[in-house]
Amino acid sequence: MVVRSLFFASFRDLAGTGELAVELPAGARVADLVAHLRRPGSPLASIPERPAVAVNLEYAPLGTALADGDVVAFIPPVAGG
Amino acid sequence: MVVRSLFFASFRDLAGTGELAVELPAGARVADLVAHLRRPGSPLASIPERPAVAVNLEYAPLGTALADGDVVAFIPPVAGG
Amino acid sequence: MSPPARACRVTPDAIDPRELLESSVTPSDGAALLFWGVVRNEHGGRAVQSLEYEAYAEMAERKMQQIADEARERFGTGAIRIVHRVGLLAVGEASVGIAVAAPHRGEAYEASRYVIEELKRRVPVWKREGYVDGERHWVPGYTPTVEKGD
Amino acid sequence: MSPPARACRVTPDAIDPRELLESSVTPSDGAALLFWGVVRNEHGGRAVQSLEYEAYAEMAERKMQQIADEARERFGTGAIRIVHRVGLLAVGEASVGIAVAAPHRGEAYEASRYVIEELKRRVPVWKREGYVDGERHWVPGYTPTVEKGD
Repeated sequence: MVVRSLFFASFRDLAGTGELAVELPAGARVADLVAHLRRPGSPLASIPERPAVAVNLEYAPLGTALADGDVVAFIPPVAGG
Repeated sequence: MVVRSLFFASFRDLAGTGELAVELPAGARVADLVAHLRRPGSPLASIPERPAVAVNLEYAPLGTALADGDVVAFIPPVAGG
Repeated sequence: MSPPARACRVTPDAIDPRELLESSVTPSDGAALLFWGVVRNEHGGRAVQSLEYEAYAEMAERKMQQIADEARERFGTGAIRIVHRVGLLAVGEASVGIAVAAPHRGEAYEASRYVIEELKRRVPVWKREGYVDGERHWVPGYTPTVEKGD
Repeated sequence: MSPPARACRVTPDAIDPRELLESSVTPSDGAALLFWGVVRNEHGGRAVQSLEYEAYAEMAERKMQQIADEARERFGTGAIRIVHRVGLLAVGEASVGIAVAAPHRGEAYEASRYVIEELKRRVPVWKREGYVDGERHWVPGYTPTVEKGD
Protein backbone atom coordinates (compact mmCIF):
# COMPACT_ATOMS: atom_id res chain seq x y z
CA MET A 1 0.00 0.00 0.00
CA VAL A 2 0.96 3.62 -0.47
CA VAL A 3 0.35 6.39 2.06
CA ARG A 4 0.72 10.13 1.55
CA SER A 5 3.05 11.67 4.13
CA LEU A 6 2.76 15.43 4.71
CA PHE A 7 5.45 17.56 6.33
CA PHE A 8 5.00 21.04 7.75
CA ALA A 9 7.20 23.83 9.07
CA SER A 10 10.51 22.52 10.50
CA PHE A 11 9.72 18.97 9.35
CA ARG A 12 9.23 20.20 5.78
CA ASP A 13 12.54 22.05 6.00
CA LEU A 14 14.20 18.74 6.96
CA ALA A 15 12.38 16.67 4.34
CA GLY A 16 13.08 19.21 1.63
CA THR A 17 9.50 18.62 0.47
CA GLY A 18 5.96 18.98 1.82
CA GLU A 19 4.80 15.58 0.68
CA LEU A 20 6.15 12.08 0.05
CA ALA A 21 4.38 8.97 -1.18
CA VAL A 22 5.65 6.05 0.91
CA GLU A 23 5.15 2.39 0.05
CA LEU A 24 4.58 0.23 3.09
CA PRO A 25 3.80 -3.47 3.58
CA ALA A 26 0.17 -4.44 4.28
CA GLY A 27 -0.63 -4.20 7.98
CA ALA A 28 1.84 -1.36 8.60
CA ARG A 29 1.12 1.04 11.43
CA VAL A 30 2.03 4.69 11.92
CA ALA A 31 5.06 3.56 13.96
CA ASP A 32 6.36 1.66 10.93
CA LEU A 33 6.11 4.77 8.76
CA VAL A 34 7.94 6.77 11.43
CA ALA A 35 10.69 4.12 11.60
CA HIS A 36 10.97 4.17 7.82
CA LEU A 37 11.35 7.96 7.73
CA ARG A 38 13.88 7.92 10.59
CA ARG A 39 16.12 5.28 9.02
CA PRO A 40 19.83 6.22 8.99
CA GLY A 41 20.69 8.48 6.10
CA SER A 42 17.12 9.70 5.61
CA PRO A 43 16.70 13.50 5.60
CA LEU A 44 14.10 12.93 8.33
CA ALA A 45 16.40 10.82 10.51
CA SER A 46 16.38 13.54 13.17
CA ILE A 47 12.61 13.79 13.67
CA PRO A 48 11.41 12.67 17.12
CA GLU A 49 10.92 8.98 17.78
CA ARG A 50 7.34 9.75 18.78
CA PRO A 51 6.20 12.71 16.71
CA ALA A 52 2.64 14.03 16.78
CA VAL A 53 0.91 12.54 13.76
CA ALA A 54 -2.50 13.02 12.19
CA VAL A 55 -4.09 10.32 10.06
CA ASN A 56 -6.80 11.63 7.74
CA LEU A 57 -7.05 14.96 9.63
CA GLU A 58 -7.23 13.58 13.19
CA TYR A 59 -4.42 13.12 15.69
CA ALA A 60 -3.68 9.41 15.88
CA PRO A 61 -1.55 7.20 18.13
CA LEU A 62 1.52 5.50 16.71
CA GLY A 63 -0.24 2.14 16.89
CA THR A 64 -2.87 3.18 14.35
CA ALA A 65 -3.10 0.73 11.45
CA LEU A 66 -2.72 2.36 8.05
CA ALA A 67 -4.62 1.70 4.84
CA ASP A 68 -3.80 2.41 1.24
CA GLY A 69 -4.38 6.08 0.41
CA ASP A 70 -4.25 7.30 4.01
CA VAL A 71 -2.92 10.81 4.55
CA VAL A 72 -0.40 10.91 7.39
CA ALA A 73 0.66 14.38 8.50
CA PHE A 74 3.71 14.95 10.66
CA ILE A 75 2.96 17.77 13.07
CA PRO A 76 5.90 19.57 14.67
CA PRO A 77 5.10 21.48 17.89
CA VAL A 78 2.29 23.89 17.04
CA ALA A 79 2.52 27.65 17.59
CA GLY A 80 -0.64 29.30 16.34
CA GLY A 81 -2.44 32.30 17.77
CA MET B 1 -25.43 81.21 46.47
CA VAL B 2 -26.85 79.47 43.43
CA VAL B 3 -26.04 75.90 42.40
CA ARG B 4 -26.90 74.16 39.13
CA SER B 5 -28.83 70.94 39.73
CA LEU B 6 -28.86 68.39 36.91
CA PHE B 7 -31.38 65.56 36.55
CA PHE B 8 -31.04 62.49 34.39
CA ALA B 9 -33.21 59.61 33.24
CA SER B 10 -36.02 58.84 35.73
CA PHE B 11 -35.09 61.86 37.87
CA ARG B 12 -35.44 64.12 34.83
CA ASP B 13 -38.83 62.57 34.10
CA LEU B 14 -39.90 63.47 37.67
CA ALA B 15 -38.42 66.97 37.59
CA GLY B 16 -39.89 67.69 34.17
CA THR B 17 -36.57 69.35 33.34
CA GLY B 18 -32.91 68.40 33.07
CA GLU B 19 -31.64 71.38 35.00
CA LEU B 20 -32.68 73.74 37.77
CA ALA B 21 -30.88 76.68 39.33
CA VAL B 22 -31.39 76.50 43.09
CA GLU B 23 -30.68 79.29 45.51
CA LEU B 24 -29.30 78.09 48.83
CA PRO B 25 -28.05 79.86 51.98
CA ALA B 26 -24.29 80.21 52.42
CA GLY B 27 -22.79 77.11 54.05
CA ALA B 28 -25.38 74.75 52.56
CA ARG B 29 -24.40 71.14 51.97
CA VAL B 30 -25.60 68.60 49.43
CA ALA B 31 -28.01 67.25 52.05
CA ASP B 32 -29.65 70.68 52.23
CA LEU B 33 -30.17 70.73 48.47
CA VAL B 34 -31.66 67.21 48.63
CA ALA B 35 -34.01 68.29 51.42
CA HIS B 36 -35.03 71.34 49.42
CA LEU B 37 -35.82 69.24 46.34
CA ARG B 38 -37.72 66.66 48.43
CA ARG B 39 -39.91 69.20 50.18
CA PRO B 40 -43.64 68.33 50.14
CA GLY B 41 -45.27 69.35 46.91
CA SER B 42 -42.02 69.39 44.93
CA PRO B 43 -42.04 67.30 41.73
CA LEU B 44 -38.92 65.64 43.13
CA ALA B 45 -40.50 64.81 46.51
CA SER B 46 -40.24 61.09 45.70
CA ILE B 47 -36.50 60.93 45.02
CA PRO B 48 -34.54 58.86 47.56
CA GLU B 49 -33.55 60.46 50.84
CA ARG B 50 -29.94 59.57 50.04
CA PRO B 51 -29.56 59.72 46.27
CA ALA B 52 -26.22 59.28 44.52
CA VAL B 53 -24.96 62.78 43.77
CA ALA B 54 -22.01 64.15 41.86
CA VAL B 55 -20.58 67.57 42.60
CA ASN B 56 -18.53 69.02 39.76
CA LEU B 57 -18.27 65.63 37.99
CA GLU B 58 -17.26 63.52 41.02
CA TYR B 59 -19.46 61.44 43.29
CA ALA B 60 -19.75 63.29 46.56
CA PRO B 61 -21.14 62.48 50.01
CA LEU B 62 -24.24 64.28 51.26
CA GLY B 63 -22.13 66.21 53.75
CA THR B 64 -20.17 67.97 51.00
CA ALA B 65 -20.24 71.75 51.40
CA LEU B 66 -21.46 73.59 48.31
CA ALA B 67 -20.16 76.78 46.76
CA ASP B 68 -21.73 79.25 44.38
CA GLY B 69 -21.73 77.90 40.83
CA ASP B 70 -21.28 74.25 41.79
CA VAL B 71 -22.87 71.71 39.47
CA VAL B 72 -24.77 69.07 41.41
CA ALA B 73 -25.96 66.08 39.38
CA PHE B 74 -28.57 63.69 40.69
CA ILE B 75 -27.66 60.19 39.53
CA PRO B 76 -30.40 57.57 39.49
CA PRO B 77 -29.19 53.94 39.51
CA VAL B 78 -26.86 53.56 36.52
CA ALA B 79 -27.38 50.96 33.79
CA GLY B 80 -24.72 51.37 31.14
CA GLY B 81 -23.03 48.68 29.12
CA MET C 1 2.81 54.99 27.75
CA SER C 2 -0.13 57.31 28.14
CA PRO C 3 -3.41 56.49 26.41
CA PRO C 4 -4.33 58.32 23.22
CA ALA C 5 -6.26 61.56 23.55
CA ARG C 6 -9.97 61.01 24.14
CA ALA C 7 -9.44 57.30 24.73
CA CYS C 8 -12.83 57.19 26.42
CA ARG C 9 -15.82 58.66 24.69
CA VAL C 10 -19.60 58.97 24.72
CA THR C 11 -20.95 59.21 21.21
CA PRO C 12 -24.21 59.10 19.25
CA ASP C 13 -22.38 57.39 16.35
CA ALA C 14 -22.06 53.68 15.61
CA ILE C 15 -18.97 52.15 17.23
CA ASP C 16 -16.22 51.06 14.83
CA PRO C 17 -14.51 47.90 16.13
CA ARG C 18 -11.51 48.14 13.81
CA GLU C 19 -10.81 51.73 14.77
CA LEU C 20 -11.06 50.83 18.47
CA LEU C 21 -8.63 47.92 18.11
CA GLU C 22 -6.15 49.63 15.82
CA SER C 23 -5.97 52.79 17.89
CA SER C 24 -5.23 50.69 20.98
CA VAL C 25 -2.63 48.22 19.74
CA THR C 26 1.03 49.30 19.75
CA PRO C 27 4.03 47.32 18.43
CA SER C 28 4.78 45.87 21.87
CA ASP C 29 1.30 44.34 22.23
CA GLY C 30 0.65 40.71 21.38
CA ALA C 31 -3.08 40.67 21.93
CA ALA C 32 -6.12 42.85 22.25
CA LEU C 33 -9.55 42.02 23.56
CA LEU C 34 -12.66 43.82 22.40
CA PHE C 35 -15.77 43.68 24.55
CA TRP C 36 -18.82 44.41 22.45
CA GLY C 37 -22.05 45.02 24.33
CA VAL C 38 -25.11 44.64 22.13
CA VAL C 39 -28.83 45.26 22.47
CA ARG C 40 -30.70 42.00 23.17
CA ASN C 41 -34.19 41.22 21.97
CA GLU C 42 -35.48 40.44 25.45
CA HIS C 43 -35.04 41.46 29.07
CA GLY C 44 -36.69 39.85 32.05
CA GLY C 45 -38.79 37.74 29.69
CA ARG C 46 -40.18 40.71 27.81
CA ALA C 47 -39.57 41.35 24.10
CA VAL C 48 -37.40 44.44 23.60
CA GLN C 49 -37.67 46.42 20.41
CA SER C 50 -35.22 49.21 21.05
CA LEU C 51 -33.01 50.65 23.73
CA GLU C 52 -32.44 54.32 24.34
CA TYR C 53 -29.20 55.24 26.09
CA GLU C 54 -28.70 58.48 27.94
CA ALA C 55 -25.48 59.64 29.58
CA TYR C 56 -24.17 62.45 31.70
CA ALA C 57 -21.55 62.61 28.98
CA GLU C 58 -18.92 64.80 30.57
CA MET C 59 -18.90 62.82 33.80
CA ALA C 60 -19.24 59.46 32.02
CA GLU C 61 -16.11 60.13 29.96
CA ARG C 62 -14.25 61.11 33.11
CA LYS C 63 -15.39 57.98 34.97
CA MET C 64 -14.55 55.73 32.01
CA GLN C 65 -11.08 57.24 31.87
CA GLN C 66 -10.63 56.67 35.62
CA ILE C 67 -11.67 53.02 35.23
CA ALA C 68 -9.35 52.57 32.24
CA ASP C 69 -6.46 54.08 34.21
CA GLU C 70 -7.19 51.83 37.19
CA ALA C 71 -7.26 48.74 35.00
CA ARG C 72 -4.04 49.66 33.21
CA GLU C 73 -2.27 50.14 36.51
CA ARG C 74 -3.77 47.11 38.24
CA PHE C 75 -3.27 44.60 35.43
CA GLY C 76 -0.31 46.13 33.59
CA THR C 77 -1.99 46.30 30.21
CA GLY C 78 -1.30 48.62 27.31
CA ALA C 79 -3.85 51.14 26.10
CA ILE C 80 -7.51 50.82 27.03
CA ARG C 81 -10.25 52.58 25.11
CA ILE C 82 -13.92 52.72 26.04
CA VAL C 83 -16.64 54.04 23.76
CA HIS C 84 -20.25 54.18 24.93
CA ARG C 85 -23.03 54.98 22.57
CA VAL C 86 -26.06 57.13 23.37
CA GLY C 87 -29.37 57.58 21.58
CA LEU C 88 -31.81 55.09 20.15
CA LEU C 89 -30.32 51.68 19.35
CA ALA C 90 -31.90 48.73 17.58
CA VAL C 91 -31.52 45.08 18.61
CA GLY C 92 -28.05 43.85 17.59
CA GLU C 93 -26.40 47.27 17.62
CA ALA C 94 -23.41 47.83 19.89
CA SER C 95 -23.98 50.00 22.96
CA VAL C 96 -20.43 49.78 24.26
CA GLY C 97 -17.03 48.82 22.93
CA ILE C 98 -14.03 48.28 25.21
CA ALA C 99 -10.63 47.60 23.67
CA VAL C 100 -7.77 46.42 25.88
CA ALA C 101 -4.34 45.94 24.33
CA ALA C 102 -1.63 44.05 26.18
CA PRO C 103 1.76 42.44 25.67
CA HIS C 104 0.23 39.10 26.80
CA ARG C 105 -3.33 37.89 26.74
CA GLY C 106 -3.90 37.05 30.42
CA GLU C 107 -3.85 40.67 31.49
CA ALA C 108 -6.18 41.65 28.68
CA TYR C 109 -8.89 39.24 29.87
CA GLU C 110 -8.64 40.40 33.48
CA ALA C 111 -8.58 44.08 32.61
CA SER C 112 -11.47 43.80 30.14
CA ARG C 113 -13.65 42.11 32.71
CA TYR C 114 -12.73 44.69 35.34
CA VAL C 115 -13.61 47.56 33.03
CA ILE C 116 -17.06 46.29 32.04
CA GLU C 117 -17.99 45.41 35.63
CA GLU C 118 -16.87 48.79 36.96
CA LEU C 119 -18.50 50.60 34.06
CA LYS C 120 -21.83 49.07 35.00
CA ARG C 121 -21.37 50.14 38.63
CA ARG C 122 -20.13 53.69 38.32
CA VAL C 123 -20.51 55.31 34.93
CA PRO C 124 -23.52 57.65 34.70
CA VAL C 125 -25.34 56.03 31.79
CA TRP C 126 -28.97 54.96 31.74
CA LYS C 127 -31.08 52.96 29.39
CA ARG C 128 -34.76 52.97 28.61
CA GLU C 129 -36.23 49.88 27.03
CA GLY C 130 -38.93 50.12 24.40
CA TYR C 131 -41.22 47.13 24.13
CA VAL C 132 -43.14 45.84 21.16
CA ASP C 133 -46.39 47.24 22.64
CA GLY C 134 -44.94 50.77 22.67
CA GLU C 135 -44.38 50.97 26.42
CA ARG C 136 -40.99 52.21 27.65
CA HIS C 137 -39.24 52.15 30.96
CA TRP C 138 -35.92 52.91 32.61
CA VAL C 139 -33.95 49.76 33.33
CA PRO C 140 -33.24 49.39 37.07
CA GLY C 141 -29.50 49.59 37.67
CA TYR C 142 -26.78 49.91 40.26
CA THR C 143 -26.72 52.72 42.79
CA PRO C 144 -23.15 54.05 42.66
CA THR C 145 -21.47 54.01 46.04
CA VAL C 146 -19.79 57.15 47.25
CA GLU C 147 -16.37 56.20 48.61
CA LYS C 148 -15.93 58.78 51.34
CA GLY C 149 -18.22 58.51 54.37
CA ASP C 150 -21.06 60.96 54.39
CA MET D 1 -28.52 27.04 17.02
CA SER D 2 -25.81 25.74 14.73
CA PRO D 3 -22.89 27.98 13.81
CA PRO D 4 -22.84 29.68 10.44
CA ALA D 5 -21.23 27.82 7.55
CA ARG D 6 -17.43 28.06 7.58
CA ALA D 7 -17.44 29.58 11.04
CA CYS D 8 -13.78 28.62 11.36
CA ARG D 9 -11.35 29.52 8.64
CA VAL D 10 -7.70 29.73 7.68
CA THR D 11 -7.10 32.61 5.30
CA PRO D 12 -4.30 34.61 3.71
CA ASP D 13 -6.47 37.74 3.88
CA ALA D 14 -6.55 40.40 6.58
CA ILE D 15 -9.08 39.64 9.31
CA ASP D 16 -12.12 41.92 9.46
CA PRO D 17 -13.21 42.48 13.08
CA ARG D 18 -16.60 43.92 12.21
CA GLU D 19 -17.48 41.01 9.95
CA LEU D 20 -16.40 38.54 12.64
CA LEU D 21 -18.54 40.24 15.29
CA GLU D 22 -21.58 40.89 13.15
CA SER D 23 -21.71 37.38 11.73
CA SER D 24 -21.59 35.95 15.27
CA VAL D 25 -24.11 38.10 17.11
CA THR D 26 -27.78 37.11 16.97
CA PRO D 27 -30.76 38.99 18.47
CA SER D 28 -30.66 36.90 21.66
CA ASP D 29 -27.04 37.85 22.41
CA GLY D 30 -26.20 40.67 24.80
CA ALA D 31 -22.44 40.62 24.38
CA ALA D 32 -19.64 39.45 22.18
CA LEU D 33 -15.95 39.22 22.89
CA LEU D 34 -13.34 39.47 20.18
CA PHE D 35 -9.88 38.11 20.85
CA TRP D 36 -7.39 39.73 18.52
CA GLY D 37 -3.93 38.19 18.38
CA VAL D 38 -1.34 40.53 16.91
CA VAL D 39 2.28 40.29 15.86
CA ARG D 40 4.58 41.77 18.52
CA ASN D 41 7.83 43.55 17.82
CA GLU D 42 9.84 41.29 20.10
CA HIS D 43 10.02 37.71 21.30
CA GLY D 44 12.42 36.36 23.91
CA GLY D 45 14.20 39.69 23.95
CA ARG D 46 14.89 39.69 20.20
CA ALA D 47 13.49 42.31 17.80
CA VAL D 48 10.95 40.73 15.45
CA GLN D 49 10.39 42.27 12.04
CA SER D 50 7.82 39.88 10.59
CA LEU D 51 6.06 36.64 11.30
CA GLU D 52 5.22 34.02 8.73
CA TYR D 53 2.33 31.73 9.57
CA GLU D 54 1.86 28.33 8.01
CA ALA D 55 -1.08 25.99 8.59
CA TYR D 56 -2.23 22.53 7.68
CA ALA D 57 -5.34 24.38 6.62
CA GLU D 58 -7.81 21.55 6.20
CA MET D 59 -7.00 20.03 9.57
CA ALA D 60 -6.65 23.43 11.28
CA GLU D 61 -10.18 24.41 10.25
CA ARG D 62 -11.48 21.09 11.50
CA LYS D 63 -9.69 21.47 14.86
CA MET D 64 -10.83 25.06 15.26
CA GLN D 65 -14.42 23.96 14.62
CA GLN D 66 -14.06 21.18 17.20
CA ILE D 67 -12.74 23.66 19.77
CA ALA D 68 -15.55 26.11 18.99
CA ASP D 69 -18.14 23.35 19.38
CA GLU D 70 -16.61 22.25 22.68
CA ALA D 71 -16.64 25.80 24.01
CA ARG D 72 -20.24 26.41 22.93
CA GLU D 73 -21.36 23.26 24.68
CA ARG D 74 -19.22 23.70 27.79
CA PHE D 75 -20.02 27.38 28.44
CA GLY D 76 -23.42 27.71 26.77
CA THR D 77 -22.47 30.55 24.47
CA GLY D 78 -23.95 31.53 21.14
CA ALA D 79 -21.96 31.37 17.92
CA ILE D 80 -18.18 31.17 17.99
CA ARG D 81 -16.07 32.04 14.96
CA ILE D 82 -12.32 31.59 14.63
CA VAL D 83 -10.26 32.99 11.76
CA HIS D 84 -6.52 32.32 11.58
CA ARG D 85 -4.37 34.09 9.09
CA VAL D 86 -1.47 32.55 7.17
CA GLY D 87 1.37 34.09 5.18
CA LEU D 88 3.71 36.93 5.96
CA LEU D 89 2.46 39.38 8.60
CA ALA D 90 3.96 42.65 9.76
CA VAL D 91 4.17 43.84 13.38
CA GLY D 92 0.72 45.00 14.51
CA GLU D 93 -1.25 42.87 12.07
CA ALA D 94 -3.77 40.37 13.42
CA SER D 95 -2.85 36.70 13.21
CA VAL D 96 -6.03 35.38 14.76
CA GLY D 97 -9.51 36.66 15.51
CA ILE D 98 -11.92 34.79 17.79
CA ALA D 99 -15.47 36.07 18.18
CA VAL D 100 -17.70 34.64 20.90
CA ALA D 101 -21.29 35.81 21.13
CA ALA D 102 -23.37 35.08 24.21
CA PRO D 103 -26.61 36.08 25.92
CA HIS D 104 -24.55 37.18 28.96
CA ARG D 105 -20.96 38.29 29.21
CA GLY D 106 -19.60 35.82 31.77
CA GLU D 107 -19.81 32.88 29.39
CA ALA D 108 -18.21 34.88 26.61
CA TYR D 109 -15.08 35.54 28.70
CA GLU D 110 -14.73 31.92 29.75
CA ALA D 111 -15.32 30.52 26.28
CA SER D 112 -12.99 33.01 24.60
CA ARG D 113 -10.16 32.10 26.94
CA TYR D 114 -10.82 28.40 26.44
CA VAL D 115 -10.71 28.75 22.67
CA ILE D 116 -7.42 30.64 22.50
CA GLU D 117 -5.70 28.29 24.98
CA GLU D 118 -6.88 25.18 23.15
CA LEU D 119 -6.05 26.70 19.77
CA LYS D 120 -2.46 27.15 20.87
CA ARG D 121 -2.29 23.53 22.05
CA ARG D 122 -3.94 21.65 19.23
CA VAL D 123 -4.41 23.54 15.99
CA PRO D 124 -1.76 22.72 13.37
CA VAL D 125 -0.40 26.21 12.76
CA TRP D 126 3.24 27.22 12.90
CA LYS D 127 5.05 30.51 12.85
CA ARG D 128 8.48 31.52 11.71
CA GLU D 129 9.92 34.73 13.08
CA GLY D 130 12.02 37.01 10.92
CA TYR D 131 14.51 39.19 12.78
CA VAL D 132 15.91 42.54 11.84
CA ASP D 133 19.24 40.88 10.86
CA GLY D 134 17.47 38.71 8.26
CA GLU D 135 17.62 35.47 10.23
CA ARG D 136 14.44 33.39 10.57
CA HIS D 137 13.41 30.54 12.76
CA TRP D 138 10.39 28.42 13.67
CA VAL D 139 8.95 29.40 17.03
CA PRO D 140 9.03 26.47 19.50
CA GLY D 141 5.49 25.47 20.37
CA TYR D 142 3.30 22.88 22.08
CA THR D 143 3.45 19.22 21.13
CA PRO D 144 -0.19 18.19 20.66
CA THR D 145 -1.16 15.27 22.86
CA VAL D 146 -2.88 12.33 21.26
CA GLU D 147 -5.84 11.40 23.42
CA LYS D 148 -5.99 7.64 22.86
CA GLY D 149 -3.11 5.56 24.25
CA ASP D 150 -0.58 4.47 21.67
